[in-house]
Amino acid sequence: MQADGLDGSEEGPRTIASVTEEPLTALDLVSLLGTDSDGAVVAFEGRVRDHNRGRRVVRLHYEAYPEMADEVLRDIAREAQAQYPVTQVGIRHRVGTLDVADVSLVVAVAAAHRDPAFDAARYVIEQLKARLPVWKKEEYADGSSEWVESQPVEGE
Amino acid sequence: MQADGLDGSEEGPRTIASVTEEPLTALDLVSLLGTDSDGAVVAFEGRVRDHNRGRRVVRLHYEAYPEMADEVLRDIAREAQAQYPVTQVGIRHRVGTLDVADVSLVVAVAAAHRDPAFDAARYVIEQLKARLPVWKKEEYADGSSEWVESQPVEGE
Amino acid sequence: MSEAFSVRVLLYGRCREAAGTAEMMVSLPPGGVVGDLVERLSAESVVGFGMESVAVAVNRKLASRDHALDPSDEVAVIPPVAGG
Amino acid sequence: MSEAFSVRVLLYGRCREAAGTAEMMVSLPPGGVVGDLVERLSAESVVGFGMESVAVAVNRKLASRDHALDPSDEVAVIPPVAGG
Repeated sequence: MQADGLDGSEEGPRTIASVTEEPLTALDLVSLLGTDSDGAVVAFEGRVRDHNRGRRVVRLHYEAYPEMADEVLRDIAREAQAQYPVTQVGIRHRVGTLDVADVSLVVAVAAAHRDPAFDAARYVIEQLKARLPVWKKEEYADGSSEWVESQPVEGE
Repeated sequence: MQADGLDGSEEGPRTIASVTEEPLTALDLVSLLGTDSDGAVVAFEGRVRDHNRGRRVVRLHYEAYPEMADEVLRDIAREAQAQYPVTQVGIRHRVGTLDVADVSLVVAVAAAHRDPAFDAARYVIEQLKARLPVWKKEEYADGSSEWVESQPVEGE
Repeated sequence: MSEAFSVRVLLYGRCREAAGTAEMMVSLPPGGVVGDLVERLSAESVVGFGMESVAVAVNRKLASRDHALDPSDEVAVIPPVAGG
Repeated sequence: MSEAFSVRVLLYGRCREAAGTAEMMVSLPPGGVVGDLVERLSAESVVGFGMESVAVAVNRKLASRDHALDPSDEVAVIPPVAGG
């Protein structure tokens, strides 16, 4: 959780994958990724919306099983690197209390060409939504709050 | 070309579209885009690769018809906003001499949900590759150079 | 395990709130498996909202219901996730 | 136009290099259209590499070959583009 989760050399395959309590922006990853042979970097920011399922959201609380989450993020990043012709993948997921418009997730992928960079970024997001041990409690304008549990994890 | 090409209010539809001689990064657009109802921002950086079609590239020269290019970028941004449920679109294309790893293009799209943000970003890139009056000359390691003209523009 | 034993179980999200604690010791019968653990937690209302939607990680990897547990395992209950 | 006239033509990329200038005046016959302009430029080797791959913008909008030109138009030759 504290570690940067960074490995790989500057010009080789690189993976950055971690959950963090620090504020996130896409820049954190975009500026770190890419080799001279990469023509494309795709980045994604997930942000806290002010509404969900018809209710007005004022705040979110993200909770992780951090040791497992870091491993799952690294697994997903490496799967993306194995399945698509991309060079470097970065993923950071924030935990703690987030306000509306705060960034909860950053994914960035560098590749020689743009199509695999887009495909790999979407793969990463879909996989982490299904597998990442992170939980989210929404706090609403009326003072109530609720766990949002969209995705039962598929066991073995 | 000097103008920011920015219009729209903070919370409404916003379009940023211009060619520029200034260095670019995704951050320039990502930090400007997004409303409180947006859960997703997708950003793309096109960067100068050190190789193309088997040759070692050392430098690129981008040339634009700037007045028309700004109009085409604005058209494309508005088409993306009309065709996909996205709120804000930003596009900047650099002109002038670029070194390897320099950013030639930044596209960013904000939306409530990620799928349309990804789709709109790809739409923007595909359209500008087909329509934007920008030309590129590659300079190679052996000292030679060549115009890269991949895409005849479809007239009316 | 040929004797009854206990494992330390980490709880998150809804399960943590239901249990009122982020961590608990759970007693299991000899040869206790993940499925036994889930049933025990269900009986104690920690996963009362639907046992079948809960996964269990053993040493940070998802484990099947018939996975045999050991007192030294790091066990975690994984209710439906909501990352992103 | 019932008389011969000239238009100012902006040149880019390969066309600019072939012409040795970024801008030139091109004379056209009475009623001259975009197609006449392209033929004239081709005869002068400005677009010698392939007339059919060249588009023409009139007042910053793409124009068809039969689009009638006016001396006040801002005309630009658009060789195949390579943005991105």
